[in-house]
Amino acid sequence: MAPRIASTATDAVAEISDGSTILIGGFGNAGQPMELIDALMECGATDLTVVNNNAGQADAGLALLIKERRVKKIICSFPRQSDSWHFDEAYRAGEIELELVPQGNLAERIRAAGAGIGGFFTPTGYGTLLAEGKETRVIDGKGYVLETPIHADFALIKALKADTFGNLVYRKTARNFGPIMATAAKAAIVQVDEVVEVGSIDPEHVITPGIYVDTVVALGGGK
Amino acid sequence: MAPRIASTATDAVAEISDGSTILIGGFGNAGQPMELIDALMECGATDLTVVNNNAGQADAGLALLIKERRVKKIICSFPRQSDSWHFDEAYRAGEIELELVPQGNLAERIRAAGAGIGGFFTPTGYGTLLAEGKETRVIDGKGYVLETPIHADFALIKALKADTFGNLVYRKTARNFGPIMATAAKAAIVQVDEVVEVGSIDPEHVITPGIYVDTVVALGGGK
Amino acid sequence: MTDTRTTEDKLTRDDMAQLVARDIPAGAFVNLGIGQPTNVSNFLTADQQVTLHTENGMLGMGPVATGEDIDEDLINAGKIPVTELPGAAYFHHADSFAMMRGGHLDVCVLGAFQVSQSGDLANWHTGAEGAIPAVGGAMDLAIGAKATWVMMSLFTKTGESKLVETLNYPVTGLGCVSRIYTEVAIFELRDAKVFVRSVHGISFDELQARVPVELTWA
Amino acid sequence: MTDTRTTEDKLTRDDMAQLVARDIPAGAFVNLGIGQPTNVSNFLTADQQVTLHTENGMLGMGPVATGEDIDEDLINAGKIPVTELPGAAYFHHADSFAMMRGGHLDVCVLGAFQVSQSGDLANWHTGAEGAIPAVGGAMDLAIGAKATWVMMSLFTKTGESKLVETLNYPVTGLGCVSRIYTEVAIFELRDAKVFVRSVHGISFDELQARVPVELTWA
Repeated sequence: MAPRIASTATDAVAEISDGSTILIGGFGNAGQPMELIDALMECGATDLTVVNNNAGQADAGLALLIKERRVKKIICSFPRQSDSWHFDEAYRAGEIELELVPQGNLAERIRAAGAGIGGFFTPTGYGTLLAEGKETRVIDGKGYVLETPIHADFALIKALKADTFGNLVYRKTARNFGPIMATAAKAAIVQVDEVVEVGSIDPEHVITPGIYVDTVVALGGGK
Repeated sequence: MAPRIASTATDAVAEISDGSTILIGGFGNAGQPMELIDALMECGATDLTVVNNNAGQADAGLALLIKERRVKKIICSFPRQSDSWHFDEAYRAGEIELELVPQGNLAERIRAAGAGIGGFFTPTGYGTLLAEGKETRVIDGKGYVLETPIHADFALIKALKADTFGNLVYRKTARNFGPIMATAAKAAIVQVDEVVEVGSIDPEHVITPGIYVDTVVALGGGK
Repeated sequence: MTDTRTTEDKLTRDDMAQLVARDIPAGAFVNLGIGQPTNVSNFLTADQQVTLHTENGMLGMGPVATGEDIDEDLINAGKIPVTELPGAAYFHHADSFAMMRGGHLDVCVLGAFQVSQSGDLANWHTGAEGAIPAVGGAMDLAIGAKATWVMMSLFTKTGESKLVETLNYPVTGLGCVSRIYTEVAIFELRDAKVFVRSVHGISFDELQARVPVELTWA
Repeated sequence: MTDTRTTEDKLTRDDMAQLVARDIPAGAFVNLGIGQPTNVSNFLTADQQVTLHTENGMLGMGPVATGEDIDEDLINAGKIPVTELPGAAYFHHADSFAMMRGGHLDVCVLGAFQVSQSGDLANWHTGAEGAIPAVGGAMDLAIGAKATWVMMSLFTKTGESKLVETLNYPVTGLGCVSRIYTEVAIFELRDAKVFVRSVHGISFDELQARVPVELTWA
């Protein structure tokens, strides 16, 4: 199914409801779907589980969702930053649940969800606090931890361009979590700089095939 | 390390020795590294374990290696074809070991090797003959089989172009197993139509980064 | 041919392909197995905007290539040269099977040796003594898509039903088939029952007499 | 500065970075952790043809970007704008960490709170009461590369050795460190022993007196 082309970011996130699990792309500002996050803020959905590499910074985007206690749980690799004060406060108040995951396991768990893998043995985290309570196994003399897929209801991601079939290309390190998050959500909502005609992205260069994309909104900008 | 640029296919496979495990790319003729397989035939290495989607066809390439009893074991998804007579004969004579793997599990096991994953639970094959003797598990009501990575000594693959750093691009469905096989072998040997200067492949379009490529040989041809 | 619930004539192979094509939802992502299912593509209309997947690494597969369009780097899972449609995408084998296994395809259409009343599928191996087994993508296809439909003749050459209580061929995938198109009837498997959607050249009662599972007229 | 085995002065941070840079084999693929290790890139020579990996999805990372070269879509793992060198490649996060976890990088250089004599690394969490934990890519980096080297000051502010018998901070990775660069000594961990490759501003005997693990002059 060709994706829905939403007219605004608000329209794009309109179906997100309370209690949803949402994958949010981006690493630092690169690939962060700022406008979609702002629209999520406006739309009022609460009781959310959010998966992102970080836990929000300063007074914008994800940090505001956390400030407003709209996020009940965050799954991330690096919540603590110099300007993650809203997360810090919510966490210390016991008002947000944190599932801390090594970054590569986070990425692989998201990929596993998209790929229909039920679980996988990873060496990362073996013997550490983050493996506590998890199944472990020594394979060929090396220790591994069993990690499980992270499925989600929605993914909010940013790409450079989409064609009208939803095929995506990204830009430089802004690619980061986008391609795997698109595969792991029931519905991937993508903000792009522009939507182009089908046929204008070389099939060899497509990074996310349109099958993974449900909603696209063009927000201009970009280089 | 920038890859070695071999002058001939024979030169490219010179380090392959008896007893090696070799991943061979291709699906049908697309992406099949014919010249490298012919060179492997010439180089004399025997007692090989070969991983390929098929088990050779007619009187060429992999089929000849099997005919000459140079392959002690084959790991593949589809050995039986109308023209796989050399495999059929070796198999019925008990002179080749067959490990039959569903195609997607084969691909995922190769990827797992390259990605440092110790094993993964896949739903494919659950409840079938091909899961016999394997660990199974029901996760969220669905049955899964534990599959293990397939590591190899060498990969023989075909790409369209390499730059002098070994970055590869492929062509259409000839991409198939190449990108994952390159990651799963200690040494990936790649035949390409042409070797181009560094900088002439857009970093956004690289499919196999040069880190995975050990030897490149340019054989011309192509479109 | 029209989709009446009872016809005097059996369905031809083209009739079956046409019915399958008509049942595929608009905009669906579909994998058509090797053999009879491939024929379904001939009956898909442009309006349906169906995108075809081939497990050797492509979405947006076009018709079989002929003449100068034949390109050995562009083939389908049956190793037949095909073409590329606008909006196509290429990807490697692990990504392609992740797409299937991850449940992203809407429909997969396959041939079968047998289907059980609970939707177990047998289509990869006869289990015959001395047969060389080959599985290819059969097991991945069977369990990967949101819906797996089977096209097969309902009866063997010796008249046995291929819709069975329990498989006596080796399993390809358990509980995966939701619909079966045959020359004499179309079946839907849901709610632990076998519904008959239509009969062709046979009455419901005759059909029930020849098929060893309880049928329900849908 | 030259790589003599004994110097009167301690190594400066730049000295350490220069020594690490010099030890990186020509043609290596390298990940430099956030903080002190990043400085190593300033001492890599063009002749070395070292390719830098950043775990947020790039090989062929160039120097920090300044002025008009700053591009918010092109950053390193420390979220600092960087540049792209010819021959670079971009990939997504799962592919990037697969590259690390799969053992494809030759060297990873990290900071540390502590390293044990068996190469266990602690660098992600102080374990302090009330501290908010954050791990990022630390655990992936620690165990992923073919060789993991640490750069750290050998002693805490209160004079305790950070090279220890067993960690008393939470583990990042077990048995992963093979070399430690400090301001007073360079250590190599192999064959279940701790070898001292060089000493700086300290004698071997003094060093042994202050470090609670058995040292061997290499």
